[in-house]
Amino acid sequence: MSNLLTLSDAIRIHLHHGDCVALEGFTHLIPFAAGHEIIRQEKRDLTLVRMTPDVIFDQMIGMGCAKRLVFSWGGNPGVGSLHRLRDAVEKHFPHPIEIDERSHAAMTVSYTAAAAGLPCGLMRGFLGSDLAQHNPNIKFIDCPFTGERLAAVPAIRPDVAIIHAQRADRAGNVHLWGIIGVQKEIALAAKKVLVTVEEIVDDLEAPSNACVLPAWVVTAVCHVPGGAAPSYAHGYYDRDNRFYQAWDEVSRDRDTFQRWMRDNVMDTVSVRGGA
Amino acid sequence: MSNLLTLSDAIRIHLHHGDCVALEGFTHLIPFAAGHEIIRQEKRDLTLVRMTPDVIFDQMIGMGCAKRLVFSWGGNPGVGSLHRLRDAVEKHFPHPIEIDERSHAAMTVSYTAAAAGLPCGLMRGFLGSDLAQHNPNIKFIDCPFTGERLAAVPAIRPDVAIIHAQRADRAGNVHLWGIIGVQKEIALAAKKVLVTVEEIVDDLEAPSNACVLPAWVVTAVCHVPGGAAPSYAHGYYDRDNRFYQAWDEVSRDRDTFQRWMRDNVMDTVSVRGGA
Amino acid sequence: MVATPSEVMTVVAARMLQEGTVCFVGIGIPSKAANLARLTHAPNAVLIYESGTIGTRPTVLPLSIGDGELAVTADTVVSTSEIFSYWLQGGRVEVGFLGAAQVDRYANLNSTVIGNYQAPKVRLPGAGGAPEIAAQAKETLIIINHDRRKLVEKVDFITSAGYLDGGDSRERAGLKAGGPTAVITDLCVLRPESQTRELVVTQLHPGVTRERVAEATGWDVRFAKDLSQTQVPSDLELSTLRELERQTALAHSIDAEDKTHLNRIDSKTEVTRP
Amino acid sequence: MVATPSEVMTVVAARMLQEGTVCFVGIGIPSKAANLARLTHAPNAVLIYESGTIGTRPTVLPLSIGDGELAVTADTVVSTSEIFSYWLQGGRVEVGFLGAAQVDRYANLNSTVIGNYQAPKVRLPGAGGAPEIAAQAKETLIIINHDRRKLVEKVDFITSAGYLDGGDSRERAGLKAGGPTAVITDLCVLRPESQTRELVVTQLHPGVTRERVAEATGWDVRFAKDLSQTQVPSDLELSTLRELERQTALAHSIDAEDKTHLNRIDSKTEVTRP
Repeated sequence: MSNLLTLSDAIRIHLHHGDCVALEGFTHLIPFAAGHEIIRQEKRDLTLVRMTPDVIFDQMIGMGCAKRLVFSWGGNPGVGSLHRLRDAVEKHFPHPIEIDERSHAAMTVSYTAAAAGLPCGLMRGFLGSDLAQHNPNIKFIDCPFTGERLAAVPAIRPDVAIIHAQRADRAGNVHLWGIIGVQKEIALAAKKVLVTVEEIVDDLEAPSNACVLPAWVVTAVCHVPGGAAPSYAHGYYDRDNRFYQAWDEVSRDRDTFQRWMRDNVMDTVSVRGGA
Repeated sequence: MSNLLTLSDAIRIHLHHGDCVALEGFTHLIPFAAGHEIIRQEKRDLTLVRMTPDVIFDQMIGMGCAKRLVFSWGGNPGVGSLHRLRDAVEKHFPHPIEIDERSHAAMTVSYTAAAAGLPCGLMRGFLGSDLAQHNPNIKFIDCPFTGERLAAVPAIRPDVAIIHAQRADRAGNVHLWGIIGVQKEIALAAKKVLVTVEEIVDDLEAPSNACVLPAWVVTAVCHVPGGAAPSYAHGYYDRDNRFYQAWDEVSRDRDTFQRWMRDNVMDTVSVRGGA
Repeated sequence: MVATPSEVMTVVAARMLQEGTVCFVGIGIPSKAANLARLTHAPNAVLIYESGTIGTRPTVLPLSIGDGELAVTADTVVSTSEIFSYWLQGGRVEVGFLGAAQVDRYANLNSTVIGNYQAPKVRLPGAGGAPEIAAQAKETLIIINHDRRKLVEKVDFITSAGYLDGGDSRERAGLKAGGPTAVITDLCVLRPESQTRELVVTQLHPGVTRERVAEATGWDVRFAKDLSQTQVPSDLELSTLRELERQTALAHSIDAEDKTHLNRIDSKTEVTRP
Repeated sequence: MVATPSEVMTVVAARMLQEGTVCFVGIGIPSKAANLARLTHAPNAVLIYESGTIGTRPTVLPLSIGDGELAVTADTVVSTSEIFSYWLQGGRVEVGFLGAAQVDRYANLNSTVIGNYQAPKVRLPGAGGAPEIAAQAKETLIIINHDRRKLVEKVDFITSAGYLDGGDSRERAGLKAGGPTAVITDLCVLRPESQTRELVVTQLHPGVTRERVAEATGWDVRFAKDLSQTQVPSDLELSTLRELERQTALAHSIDAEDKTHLNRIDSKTEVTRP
């Protein structure tokens, strides 16, 4: 497989300080291992893009990777706040971060527009909402046929998109299934795409019309079993809901968070991919 | 199954003179049987919508069903012209028809916009092409972020969309696979959706992320095995390429065409659906 | 069986979901209410979650919006882009269930910040799918605990438009469809008055007084002339709800006190195959 | 083996497709040329058909753009909307192969009408995917039989933009990417001159004279200074092409003379299960 790399090599080679990087996965298939590798390699000044920042962005923000956050819902799903995100926004710790805040629908329109090679996308949205007043990335146009006022949002074209999938074959074709979120869109929207996978198989055996990314659109595939935990990988392992609950207390205090990150992420050996 | 009807009932109840009706299926799964039923019921003044009119629209136009044609490629695939379509456009026989001509990409944008509840959709297109000069349904806007000139096309929201699919289950959920074309888009774009199917099964056994239309968006399901012939139904029967070749000669002459339609469509018994 | 105020709120919300309705469901009490409806009087209600699952029939409640249970029990699973474009914006959703940190007199919702947007006192999770649900569902139901800090005169930030400044201001802003038809709290139900669009109390839950509602509301709340009483939750409603919660707790083995698994989990993240 | 002019045209077109290239393929000679390339020097060329098949490796040539063979041998099959949005407009296509009824001096293509648009002499099939392929592929290759009525001074209708009026008029019209890089006929290859963008003959097929090309071209065609000779098709190229055509004819059992099956087919359409 020509595009197979270890995760540490993939991040070192393809992600640079100051890049715009999207890590997608809608609760399912969140690329945690890749996020941890970014933290370990101490990438800085990143624009982090993700509809639902989740614990992985809480960790990256808390560890000082982020300059800017583009998102639509920044909570700990089913639990409450992301305390590191809040600390950065409310108290500027570890440093201030810029916020570019949209809605879910707007994020999907921005991804879709980028994947489709358009500079912007249209939607019905933001009428009456204060979000448009605080975000210059939300504008309005009139439909040239009906005159209806429509919201326009700019394409989001990250330097790097990172996703986790269930499988790749030896040629580097990627297949994911279940809740597929916006992974295909962000993969095709980005300039480079890194994919961590649970398994590398001889034959994808993907059904007709499945969510498949051909090898030639994927910059690198990394073999990282468990790479989505504590989120889940449909057909491989379940979401660790208790982790998400426990994260609330770990992340609430700056020192506890730092200690936990040191013991569980920084001091662990980098993931080594290999078929 | 609450939405199960015979094909003749479905067409009689749901399609009216003067309606805008789309029959989709990109070479694969063309709803021929439904088209024939429309011809038998002598529906008139229809606006016919289809990316690739194909033999089925040639037959409908030749039999006088069409007032207007919205399309992007009107040939007999792999063979040549659609003679009845040409006769209508060039010689106004059996009567003149209006032409609203787009490109494939523009048609998909119009369907997608309608499915997404938008009045129009954006694309990069028609720059330098004469099509825009002859079609008021192609306009241009400037991207509010980059200033780039983009084409806009209006949503196509037919009164009725008709598609053919491989399967429905007894609850009326529909599953199609293989070359799925724009069927999901047109089904969701239209006000009513009629689906003819090869088979009605107990369990769709559709894979995750397959092309499925839930029963509650489908107006009627009609059990019509062979309903896509002489086009094909993946997993059921092949395309009859010889029919398409032979159609060239049948359709070239007005009388031969009329005779063929009388013998093979008008005088046949209506299809009776039933599980 | 005697219902807690929270149980009454859930049951009342569930009752508002009619059989066969297509409902866009958020996580938490909306999801609990929608599934309670499905398990009692509305077995054919169609539940859509923003994660892309259509026609889900979860046997236990999801803890997150993208729970695997939602995918496994769905009629079909589509991309999140498609959910928002073809299904929500496409006008397929009849009822949207929403929660929020604040709701105001004109049913505007705030889930963005408490305080000033640029320098917030509390940074809330943000909009998620709410602005478009509130704009595009044919009808929106809001579920929120009754508290002066939550039911406020004016929200700090309009994340999702209700009736804006009241009257026809929603229509004038170009919002064609829907709007909130009820705010369901643990004390009562409020509905927008037809002309002013101001929320007024139309229904009191068992044992709740007008005084208690007035005290817990951040504006000078009015009561409808034909104020009604909430019917006490039936044994069936309550037992179904409690069984659903029991199964959910079992399935998720949720126990925030047990933190020993944290290390285990993370090492799972980092383990690789040789 | 001696190649026919049509075979030479196909082989020359195939040679222009480099190994690994992502190619958007139309039915007919483009499809034949692209698959010949795949079966000879470019086994990893990625073929995309507008019907939604990506990475197809047909063993026989499709007669229609949506042939089942294309789906079965593809890496993935997506909707036609997605093909045009994410894949073509998304800038993923390196080479687009196009045919047309007419091509003019500045490589503009007509597949719409001969004569006037409102009252055409001949109504052609129309645009299909061509305008966007011509606009969005990084490079376009045009395949057309050489004939004065086909290679014309000015097309009756610009369906797909080439270099418009020549010079920088394509760029001025806002067309950023691509443009035709070669017109391959059964007599020669024409390429746009770098400044004027006028098509000039750059390569003559075996046995073809300048006079013959000039005669068959609808404008006063010029010849490049470094005019080259097309290399004669190799035995491998020719035998691969002929085997592909033989297999294709077998698979499709194409025989336009046999019309007895017409009734059979139609009755199949109308038959129902009891």
